[in-house]
Amino acid sequence: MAGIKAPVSEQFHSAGQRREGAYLGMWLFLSTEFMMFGGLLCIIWYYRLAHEMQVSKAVEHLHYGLGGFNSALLLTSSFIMSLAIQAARKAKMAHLRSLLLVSVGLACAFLALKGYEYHSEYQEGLLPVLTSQAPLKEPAARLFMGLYLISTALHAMHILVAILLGAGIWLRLRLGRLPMPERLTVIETFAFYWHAVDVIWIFLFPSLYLIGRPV
Amino acid sequence: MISETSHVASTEPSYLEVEHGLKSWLLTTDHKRIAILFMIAVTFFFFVGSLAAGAIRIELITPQGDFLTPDGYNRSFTLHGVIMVWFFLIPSIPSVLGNFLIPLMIGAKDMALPRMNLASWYLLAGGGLFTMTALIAGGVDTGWTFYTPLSTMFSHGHVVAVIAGVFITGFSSIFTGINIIVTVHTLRAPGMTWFRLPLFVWSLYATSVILVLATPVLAITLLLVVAERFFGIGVFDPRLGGDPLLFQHLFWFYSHPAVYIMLLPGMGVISELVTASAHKRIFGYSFVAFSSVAIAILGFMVWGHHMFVAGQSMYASMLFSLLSFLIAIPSAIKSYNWTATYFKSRLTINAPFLYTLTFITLFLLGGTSGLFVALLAADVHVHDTYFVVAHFHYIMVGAAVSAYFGGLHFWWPKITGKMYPELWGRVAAVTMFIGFNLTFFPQFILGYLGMPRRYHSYSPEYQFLNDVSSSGAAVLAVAYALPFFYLTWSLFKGPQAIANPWQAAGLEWSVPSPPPKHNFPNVPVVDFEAYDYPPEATRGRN
Amino acid sequence: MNESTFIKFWPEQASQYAGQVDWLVVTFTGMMLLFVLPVFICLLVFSFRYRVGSKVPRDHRSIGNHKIEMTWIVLPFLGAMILFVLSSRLYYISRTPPADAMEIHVVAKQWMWKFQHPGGQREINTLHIPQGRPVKLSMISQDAIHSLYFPVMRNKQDVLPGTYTYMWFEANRPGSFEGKCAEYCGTDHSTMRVRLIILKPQEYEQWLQESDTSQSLARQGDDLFRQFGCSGCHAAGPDASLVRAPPLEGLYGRNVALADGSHAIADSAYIRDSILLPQKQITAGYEPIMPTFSNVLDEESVIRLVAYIKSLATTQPNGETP
Amino acid sequence: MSVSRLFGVYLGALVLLGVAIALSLTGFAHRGPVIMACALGEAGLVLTYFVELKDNTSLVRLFALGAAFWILLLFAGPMIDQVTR
Repeated sequence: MAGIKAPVSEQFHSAGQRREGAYLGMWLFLSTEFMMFGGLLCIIWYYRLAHEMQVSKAVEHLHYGLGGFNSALLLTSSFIMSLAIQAARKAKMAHLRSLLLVSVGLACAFLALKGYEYHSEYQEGLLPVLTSQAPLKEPAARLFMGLYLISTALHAMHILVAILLGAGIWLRLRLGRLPMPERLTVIETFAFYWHAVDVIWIFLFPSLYLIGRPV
Repeated sequence: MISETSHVASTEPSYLEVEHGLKSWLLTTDHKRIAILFMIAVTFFFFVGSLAAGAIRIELITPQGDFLTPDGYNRSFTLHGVIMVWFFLIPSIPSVLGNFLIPLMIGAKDMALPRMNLASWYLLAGGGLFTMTALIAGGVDTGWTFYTPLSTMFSHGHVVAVIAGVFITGFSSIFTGINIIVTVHTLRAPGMTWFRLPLFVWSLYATSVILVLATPVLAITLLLVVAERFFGIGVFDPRLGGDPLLFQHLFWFYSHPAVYIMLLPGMGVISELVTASAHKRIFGYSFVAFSSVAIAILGFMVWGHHMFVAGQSMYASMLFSLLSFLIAIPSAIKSYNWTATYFKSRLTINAPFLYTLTFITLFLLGGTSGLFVALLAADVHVHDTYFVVAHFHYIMVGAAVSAYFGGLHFWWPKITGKMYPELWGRVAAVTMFIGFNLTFFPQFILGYLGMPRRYHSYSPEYQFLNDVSSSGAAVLAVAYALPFFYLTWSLFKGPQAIANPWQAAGLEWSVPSPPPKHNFPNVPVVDFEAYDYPPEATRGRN
Repeated sequence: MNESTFIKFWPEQASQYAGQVDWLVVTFTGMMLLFVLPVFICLLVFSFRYRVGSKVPRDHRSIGNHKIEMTWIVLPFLGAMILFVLSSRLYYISRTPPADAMEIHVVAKQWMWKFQHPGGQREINTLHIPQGRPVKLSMISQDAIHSLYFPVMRNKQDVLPGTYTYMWFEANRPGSFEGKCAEYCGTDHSTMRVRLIILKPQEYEQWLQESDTSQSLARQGDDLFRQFGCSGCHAAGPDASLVRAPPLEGLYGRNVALADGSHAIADSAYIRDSILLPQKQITAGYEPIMPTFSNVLDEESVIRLVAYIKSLATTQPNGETP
Repeated sequence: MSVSRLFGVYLGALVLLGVAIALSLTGFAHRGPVIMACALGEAGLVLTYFVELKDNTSLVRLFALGAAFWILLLFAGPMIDQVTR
């Protein structure tokens, strides 16, 4: 993920110009992420439209409680991340490091919970590929579980990358390699990525877990 | 016009001479050297793709299908399509000419993200070699379109490996796109406003928007094809609850705009070449500039015209047909404006001009034939026939490749510091025009007669036109081989080029040929419009 | 009729619709020439007249002209819109089969075409149709996507797995023509061709007689209906069994109330889905107990069953014919 | 931006999330669009305040939100086809 660029500066005239370049570059990269998940959401909604009944049978089996708690975790981590940016601006290094660590910890908790969710779905025979998918009979319902697995797994991979990047930045902060606020762009662009992954989840969660749940 | 030409005589070493050795090339972050790396890569892929095209044309000389086996033929056209689309046409102008010229044209020292630029090359070269190995060693017979469920359930071959290669190369496209957009936004020289930008920059900017926004949709679609083939998650398989038409929607959401990825940069090159050969400002600058943007946006709204007979709803087809007519407007604007620019000009006839003429002619023929395909009732007849094959070859080969060759000749002195042999350049351009029309015009007729595309054997009634086409392909092969030889020759024996051999306007001609590593000794200040030709450039002495 | 000519520049027509398409294409070509030829002529004239060395008035200013720009934007656009409307009308015609069309079922598979006539006659890679009568092809694929293409009719339609697609035409001359698969479908795609034989109506009747017509399509479906035990549950009246399943008499073409409160028209696609994916749409008031037949029946058998159920449409649920 | 303001935004997003989940469990007839509107609200809050798009130049805002337009196009095509088929 090409978020973090060291200041190769010879082509830039000023720090402001470089910062603008980093912002634009990062958002363009995140646009590609949005388009990719946008494609997935398009597929999910296309099948929701085509097979409303069968999809709702699959939705019934999803653990909305776990998913909802995970959503809250991600929102919290986004909030903490925005606090971390505030700390970085004021060069409160210790503060920044601990906030970053909390944020990364929350993301790890998200992954752990997601793993637990997969595990219980595996035991209920819901996950495609791995199980016989006994509770779901119709192809369209099984397909929806397949889409659920692909989109959440792809999202989890993005969370994993975010955790690794966050840990890397924490380490560089710890070693004093990232003086603030001079290298603010590094942590700012990283936070963009963090929030973008959160935003993607915000749309994935209701599209998969909530809509069409039978009462 | 660029006033000061004094620093041309500066003694700073050129970007080619400043460092030596393989490592200085493979680890370079200089946009000019990366452009050369791209040029070597796409030339290689062009050669491989052309070999496959040769095999196809040899096969089609006789109706029986006696040169290749059916599978061999299917693999040949798949190889031809995959290599030409993703490894030649898409990267050619943006990554070679765009990389080299954009910083020079906007007065910057380099691209905004130089390391990403180099990464883009490694992704293209690595992904390309990987894909090519899979295509040649294993073979894939799905066609470049990977239509499901054929590609997921019924195709035997290294589909997943090829998809992985294309997927990796997608990142190369995205990186180049991001880099160009960020560069144009942040690194314009003082005074270089948007409406002073050369039109080449406008069109590449629009291209990059498409690259960045369309490629991820292809990535996720191909990922789902792999999931279906490997894990049986049948997103596009009706037996598993999926819908093959959804694949076509997503695929063409990328692949139709991808046509504009191939064509828009060519239009940019032609806008430069037209003004340089006319020695005057382009007619209707803002119309040409905005038509690029219009194409980038409208290009995303017309993909359904690939699905008129696919089982798409009748009303969706009508909507897409209507939108397809709209996108013809910006293309028509460009052609008319280029032609109007020549009015009362002082026209230099040279190889780049001949390529320009080739481009405009073939693009108009290709574009109007595209309208037949957008015309619902006509498309029902010609869809998936050679008419369509002829149409998109007029656009992608006739237009886009001619623009690439024209641009290569025009900027060859700037890139290499050597002049190409003019006579040979003209011979190659004329041969290309003749060979191209001989190859592809008969295919319009073949298609209307009803010969479907991707046919290994065909009814004898189509043989005559197929033979004309195959003989044209031989001429075309010569026309493409010629520049390879004389341009290589010029590297060693060609006369030294001066800074501005064409008396063209534009910042890139104000620096020495070849330019020094950091392009401009001082940051240029732009206080002139684009194509700022003085009256005497047009009137001349004769 | 079908002389193999070495050189040919225009395809034959075998329907009135084909003539209309040709007319549209010729008109559109003329219009496009009107917009393109001036450019070619100007390019040639300008590059000769304004070449370096010729003594002509030149002007380095060319800023542009909004009036000219708008002219060459609006005129081609208006012209194209007229043709768009005309071609949409033709497209609409080609996609809406008339109600009285004779229905022939098509099953495509790698790499052959199978046709089933209403009378039960079956053909492979050859299709006999009568002249002067609209023929509706109801098509489905057993594997990849195919596309049935008859150049003489100027018509084609992709054949999809899992969904019926339709095409229709009315031949206006007898003859023997080639049809092809137009959607690339794997190794022997290019050998997947059809011989379309258009016969005069009385010749067609004769051909029907001579072909194997032991049983009509609906009769064949009736046999399958018993063979696969459908009659065990779906019988009405005196044979009604313990298992309660919706009666099929008079079902075809009716508006069916579904368990989720929605409605569906019982057309062939609905009946096909009900056989292969019985859980997809449950009729209101019935238990979802029907097993799926997707692994048991091939597409041709499904077509026969649908034909049988369709033949029950004229029978009332109580067994009387109206 | 003040910490208390950020905290308020955070609480707002959590409330929207709660509303969405609660709605999904009711039999309310048109809950689908409302739930998606809640999601849109959450995303709006995150982008406006956490990402501070409101304090950025309009160019950066355009780049961050531009993809939405193309996602709309991507949705429109297949959906129009599906609904009218």
